Amino acid sequence: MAGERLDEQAMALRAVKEFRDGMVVNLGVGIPTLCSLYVPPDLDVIFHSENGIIGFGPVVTDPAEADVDLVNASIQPVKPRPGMAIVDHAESFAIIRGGRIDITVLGAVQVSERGDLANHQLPGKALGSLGGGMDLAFNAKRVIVVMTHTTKDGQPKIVRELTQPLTAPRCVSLIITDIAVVEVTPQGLLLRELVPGWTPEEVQALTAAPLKVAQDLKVMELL
Amino acid sequence: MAGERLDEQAMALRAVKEFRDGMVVNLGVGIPTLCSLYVPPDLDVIFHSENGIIGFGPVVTDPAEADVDLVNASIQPVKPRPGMAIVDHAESFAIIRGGRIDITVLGAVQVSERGDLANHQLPGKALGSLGGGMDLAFNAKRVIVVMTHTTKDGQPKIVRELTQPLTAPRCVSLIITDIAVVEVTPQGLLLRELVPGWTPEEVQALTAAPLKVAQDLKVMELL
Amino acid sequence: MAVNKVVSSFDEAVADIPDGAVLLIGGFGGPGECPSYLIAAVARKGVRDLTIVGNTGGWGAKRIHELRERMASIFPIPPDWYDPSLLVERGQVRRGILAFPAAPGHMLTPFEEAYIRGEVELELVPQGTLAERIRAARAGIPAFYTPTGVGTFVAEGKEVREFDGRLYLLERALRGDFSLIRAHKADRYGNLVYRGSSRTFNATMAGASRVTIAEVDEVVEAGELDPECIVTPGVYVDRVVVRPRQPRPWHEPM
Amino acid sequence: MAVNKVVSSFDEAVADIPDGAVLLIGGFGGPGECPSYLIAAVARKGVRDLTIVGNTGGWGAKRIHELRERMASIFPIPPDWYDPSLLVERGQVRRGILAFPAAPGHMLTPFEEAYIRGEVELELVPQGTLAERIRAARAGIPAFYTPTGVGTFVAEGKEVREFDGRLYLLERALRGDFSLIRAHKADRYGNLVYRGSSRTFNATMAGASRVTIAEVDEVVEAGELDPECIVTPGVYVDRVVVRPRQPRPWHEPM
Repeated sequence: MAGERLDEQAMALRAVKEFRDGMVVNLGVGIPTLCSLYVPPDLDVIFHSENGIIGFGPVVTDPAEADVDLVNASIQPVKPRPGMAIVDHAESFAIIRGGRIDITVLGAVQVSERGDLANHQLPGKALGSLGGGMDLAFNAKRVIVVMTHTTKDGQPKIVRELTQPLTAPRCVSLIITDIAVVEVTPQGLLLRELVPGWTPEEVQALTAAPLKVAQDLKVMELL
Repeated sequence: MAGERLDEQAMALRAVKEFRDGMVVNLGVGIPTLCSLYVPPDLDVIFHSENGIIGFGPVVTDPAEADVDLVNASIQPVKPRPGMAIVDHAESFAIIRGGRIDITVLGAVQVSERGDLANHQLPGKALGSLGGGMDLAFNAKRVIVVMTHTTKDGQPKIVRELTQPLTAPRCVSLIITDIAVVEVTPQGLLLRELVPGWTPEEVQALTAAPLKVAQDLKVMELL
Repeated sequence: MAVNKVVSSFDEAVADIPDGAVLLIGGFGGPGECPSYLIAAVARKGVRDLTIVGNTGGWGAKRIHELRERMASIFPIPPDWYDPSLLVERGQVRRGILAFPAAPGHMLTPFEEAYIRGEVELELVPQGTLAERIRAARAGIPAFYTPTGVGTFVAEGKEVREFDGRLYLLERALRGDFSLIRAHKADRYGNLVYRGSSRTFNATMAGASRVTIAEVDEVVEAGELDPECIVTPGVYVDRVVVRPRQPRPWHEPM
Repeated sequence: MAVNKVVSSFDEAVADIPDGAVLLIGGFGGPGECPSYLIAAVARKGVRDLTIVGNTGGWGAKRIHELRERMASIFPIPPDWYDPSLLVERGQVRRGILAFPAAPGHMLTPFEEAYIRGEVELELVPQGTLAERIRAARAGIPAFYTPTGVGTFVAEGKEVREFDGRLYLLERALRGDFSLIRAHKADRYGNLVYRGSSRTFNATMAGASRVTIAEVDEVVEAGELDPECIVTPGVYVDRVVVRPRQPRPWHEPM
């Protein structure tokens, strides 16, 4: 019997462990936006959001602090932070396209073993929404995907070939799921970390592409 | 014996008569910069300069008012004016290229009968300086040239074909000189105004392209 | 005579928008950024066959109402938030050039519903490409190359070209007939400042259309806006119109 | 650990500029806009074969001295105005990509003199094209089309293409190895504000090179700069260095 699955907060916490001082980080809609809540106070990360706020603070949890004119790209109110700057949408994407984003954390519908990303159209919907995800996936220095390992009906989301529309080819470098951390390498997928209680075989069984197991395979630490 | 020639101030005064309320006007280096001094107080002209100052006031004449950080494109200190805005160089030329300049007043080395402009390289010099003149000549709604009618050694500057390097083809619509005002029309050059004391024949003699005389030929008024 | 771009009503501000116009509509998708009263005035005018350009096609009256109720305690949403869905729901829109037409999750926006019914066409554009195409229109740049979209559906029918070993798509400037934008303060020259995250596409779209109309909270005297802090110089703005002091709620946008 | 981009000396700020580097040098040509101490530090370092990109190649020590004397009563020119001509006069420059290399009138700039002697190459660029090529580098746009220059010497060797009935030139992004810029105030994140007409090419060049170094009048605490008024966000800036309180005059730039 496999271990428990991480909740969204725990996945966000794990993603935050990739952040370093001075990094410019963009958080996608959904689980990734939770990351802003879990940055330790001594870690000086500059959050960038598509709507042009650079260096903002965490998502507001006290309604008295909410300002309709200070929201992140998920349209959640955020706190200002010393050193924050505001730019327009064209400049915001000049920053993205110009290669200034060190890490973007994105959700995904599917990721292929080569790091191809599908994240702009939900299965069964007539229309997708690109938002800023395509620009981020093409241009960020490092793309980290945070997602559940399988769909709600148990289908693997890590696959050999995408069956959902391609958002950006060969862009994902790290996949953080609710059961494992998988790195995309030129030699294929590398299983780097397991959520406590899970075995490599159990993770492989829920993954539709072959996983190599890292020599230094670890149990995921969140703190 | 022909009349007297206008001085630089008078030519600038004549150019100002083309300005209307609300127009965005860019003044080139040299005589054109003088225009900012002669705008009547009730005429609401927005001066744009290449270095990104929009809506500035006249050139400073009292040294106590000079600010090294508020200069026009001729690097003369100018006065601030209510409604002034500052942009960077790329945005300043977005304004030019985007077609927002109603009138640009430029100096010239030569103008052809088709309105071709040569103004970036002095005869005899190894190098020219384009500055913002080429962008202005290509993109302003209306290009007015202010120049002496002839070179220092008496050669016509209005010609059939340019002999000096082309800055922008078919762009000049009005030529204000120290002896006449000449319009560039699809049918050729039209002599519109004479400086007092000059005859059409005298102006033609100093012009190396045929002039038609306007039916409503006027004597130039400066006030 | 002194320049004064302030017009006295929203109806006057949009009076010359014809059927078939291409409207660049500012905002990002949040409640604070939308040129709500300009949109309502276009709805009131009833022009049809519009092309709307912007991030979203709007969330829909129902969804906005729902959000307002649900969020009331944590994020007060203004009662006068009307978004482009007002035009979609009234059948005034023929085409969208949008980055975010589909709602996240399985509910449907009015634009999605209209698309499924075959009533609207969509050009789905990456948000950065959308912003840059609009900026290009403002800047007199007819076309440019961008890496975003190479090898995806976005590249279909577009020129792909290599520069320094990387592939790029040719993208065209996106110029509107009218830009409808929201700003915080203006002066009579049309100089604009925004507030926080409401700058977004509003500032990008200023000057990217034949006519730019700004809906603002307040008009101040010329000279009150710090020249160093003006975001949109007045040369890009044709008309300014002031929002009502008392919000008019959603159920009576007319 | 808190981000802090402030470095303690001009020499440290330019320490990794190698021979052959492409330098985008801010300013327009006036006495208030030049990253004077950064230029002096590059002169001190003695690196050679530089490509300088900017509006002018500088006026020359003699001409600046002359201007300072002549203008003293009407326009006080700071004693610490060093411009790119400092590098040209010392033979450190191999190439200029400039809009205004030649002095107006019949005097010669050091760049013109070096050109006549065959010591420097020149790419003469319209000022707006220069600004847009630099902005394109910052914005990750490898190339774009502009109307300026069609049918002139500027078009030589360039693709000409028609869009909507008008002809345009293809122009390439102009990315530097180092941007040397001047600003008014900075914070430790590298956020910058400028002062008046000194914004010009300085703000355009921020972020358009692999490394951007800003010479500023003052560093303030994070949070002191109004987020609405920051012109260059710190993401574009790598190093900040503060100008001396007491100007060092031209005859001792070292």
